[in-house]
Amino acid sequence: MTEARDNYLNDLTATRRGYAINRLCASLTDPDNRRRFTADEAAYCDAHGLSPEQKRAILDRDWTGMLDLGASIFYTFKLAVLDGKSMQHLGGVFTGMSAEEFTAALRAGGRRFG
Amino acid sequence: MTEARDNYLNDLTATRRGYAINRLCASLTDPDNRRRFTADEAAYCDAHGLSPEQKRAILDRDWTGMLDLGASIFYTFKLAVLDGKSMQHLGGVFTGMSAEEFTAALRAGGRRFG
Amino acid sequence: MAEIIWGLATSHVPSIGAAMDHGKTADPYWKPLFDGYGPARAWMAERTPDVAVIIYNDHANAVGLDLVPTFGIGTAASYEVADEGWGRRPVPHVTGSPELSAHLVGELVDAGFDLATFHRLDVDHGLTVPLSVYCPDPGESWPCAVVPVLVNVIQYPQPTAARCYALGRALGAAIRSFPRDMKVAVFGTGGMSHQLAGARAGLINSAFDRMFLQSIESEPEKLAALTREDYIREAGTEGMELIMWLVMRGALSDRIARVHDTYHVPASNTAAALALFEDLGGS
Amino acid sequence: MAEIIWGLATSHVPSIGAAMDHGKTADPYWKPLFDGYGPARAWMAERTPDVAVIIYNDHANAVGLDLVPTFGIGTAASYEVADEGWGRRPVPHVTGSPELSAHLVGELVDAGFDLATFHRLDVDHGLTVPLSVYCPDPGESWPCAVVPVLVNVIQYPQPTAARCYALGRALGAAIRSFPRDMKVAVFGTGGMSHQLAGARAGLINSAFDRMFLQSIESEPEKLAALTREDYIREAGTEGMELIMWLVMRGALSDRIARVHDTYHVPASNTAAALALFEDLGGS
Ligand SMILES: [Fe+3]
Ligand SMILES: [Fe+3]
Repeated sequence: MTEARDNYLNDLTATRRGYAINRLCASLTDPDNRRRFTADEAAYCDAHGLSPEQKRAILDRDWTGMLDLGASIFYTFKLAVLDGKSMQHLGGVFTGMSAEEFTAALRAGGRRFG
Repeated sequence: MTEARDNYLNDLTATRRGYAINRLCASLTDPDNRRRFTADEAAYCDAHGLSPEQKRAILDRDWTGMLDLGASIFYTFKLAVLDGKSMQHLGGVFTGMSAEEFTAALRAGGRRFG
Repeated sequence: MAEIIWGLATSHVPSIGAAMDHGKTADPYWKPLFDGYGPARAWMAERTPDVAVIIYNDHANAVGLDLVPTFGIGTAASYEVADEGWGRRPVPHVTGSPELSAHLVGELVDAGFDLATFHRLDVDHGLTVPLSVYCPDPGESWPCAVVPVLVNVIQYPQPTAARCYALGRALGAAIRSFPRDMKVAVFGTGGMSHQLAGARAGLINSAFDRMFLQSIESEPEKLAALTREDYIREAGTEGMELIMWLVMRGALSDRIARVHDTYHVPASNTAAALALFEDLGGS
Repeated sequence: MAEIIWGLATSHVPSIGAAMDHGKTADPYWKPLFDGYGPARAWMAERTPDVAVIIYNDHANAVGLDLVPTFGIGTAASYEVADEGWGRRPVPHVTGSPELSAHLVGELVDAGFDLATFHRLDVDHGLTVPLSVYCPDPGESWPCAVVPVLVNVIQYPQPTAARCYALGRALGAAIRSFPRDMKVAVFGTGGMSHQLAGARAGLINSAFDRMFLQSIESEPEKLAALTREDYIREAGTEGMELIMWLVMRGALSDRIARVHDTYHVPASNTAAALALFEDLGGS
């Protein structure tokens, strides 16, 4: 899967590129939309105007790929929750660890940089 | 009908009081909503949570009463347009003139104060 | 670096757009107004900008009741023409300049202006009528890209005139610091004196309007010092829109030359004006 | 006149709310964090404000992509609890104070802060978790009314730390000028160091956090001078939320006393802290 950059700055260029994918994830704050998405994910992506790459990233749960396509973690996290995945799971994905390893690193005081 | 105050300042207290009536008028920017409103005005008012006074002002086209209930002219004008009424018609209502008299007053250089 | 080449102040009355859309500009009611636009239009047609930064206000169309920003800026690649309740104006959609928008947001936020950003925005007559005043026959597309800058004038309290002028000063500096060869025009829209609702509906104050038309060139600080109450009393509750001319004026440099102006009463319930300034540079 | 009686800085991590909602506060993972809250909660319970002004950020719930304000303020009589994608938190809805909101908007707009106003706002964990930190068992309703103040921290560029501190100073003055006998508490929420996405996910910088926890009391100007890039580098892309503590600090007077603080790693992916200050008055 895609390798994560150090930081994702959710700037105007990113939010413009990631508009469709963020909008899809935002719609999951509505329980009816959550049911619709689950019933046919691909059709839901098409109805939200996702590009082929964005659609693939959603369907494959390529969490890093979504960020590279301009999505924001605050939006994609709503999709993770729908999948029953935690923020620790995503942290593991971004850093090449399992969710358990990532959780353990946090409990040990967190990851340090610089 | 209701007599107009000199000025209507569309301040936060007014926009909060007039929220439902303004929201109804705002919805008329959608052609489907314009059709729905025209089909059953009273039901449309109820669906938008108007108070009895607000509903009466809408159904009676009490243009000054709407303002007194917190509505803004920019919202209520959308209803006037749906009725085929001009801003000159509304100007006449607020000032106790016919639309023709009001238009003539404007063409004569406008109304003067102070 | 980008360069501001001219600034246009103009009323944005819906019926001015409707007169053009319905071929009524030669009617006796409208002819004096459109004749007044002639010299400015001819001068601008020779000096097409790459981007027009258009300061305007939304009129209960794209900005609702739930969330009303004091200042906003469009950041999209494209803007649709709004349906304001009577169908969309038959004019081209508006092409954005998202790179310039992003640059302006960065500079203005760092300068302490608390802008709201619009990735999606249907532009209403406040923006499209000034485009038509500038360019009556756009054909398939407008001659330039547009960055919309929004000012709340319909919910009280509006930003003060002084704050609008300060925004203009910072906006001008931000435009001039955009690192690309680009010609920019700045539009200030709205006004002149008018009041739509209440017993004072139909108010026209030509003396105030003439003073404003003169002072916007030479004494903008004087206009920036007027209070909200001054504008309401002198220019009417909707004449308040004139604060948007101060954003335009602030963006121009100190050395400007008046190219043309015109003043006409009435356009619907409004005193209508246009004032065009060449920016001679060297802020 | 209204009086600011205390200021609370606190993290607003969703899982802190979830731990309370699901009765897990005595679990080994959570107990140290909640034990740390104890003294502050006891002190605040004796000093119930009439209104809490809560500075927070929305997390892609009430504020979407289309329109992102830099600063906003709730002006409603009531705020619903947001469904953030996993159902609404089982906590009471939030009662507003529209009169105080309208006063603050008037004062702050006149002071040159370009606020967006929210007549409708579903409040997310950024606001409800701090309420739960303050009051773990509200029963049918929260002990005080709330005025939400929103800061954009999730879209770049965020307001600078200096601008947030300036907003806080103006907010404090505006609260104190409200002509009603009213006790007000001010909450600054978010932080401490954390980063959710990217290869630096899981970042914790306890040295920076401890410095910040100390300096927020005695040297807020030093924190206000840090750049956006400083915050990202030291506290992580989401640690940027700490700029909201500066709004709270700015609103307090110069004479404050630290009542209690606590620091704990981790709450989910975050360093969590609380710092409570009594306002001794006389700004
Ligand atoms: Fe207007
Ligand atoms: Fe947060």
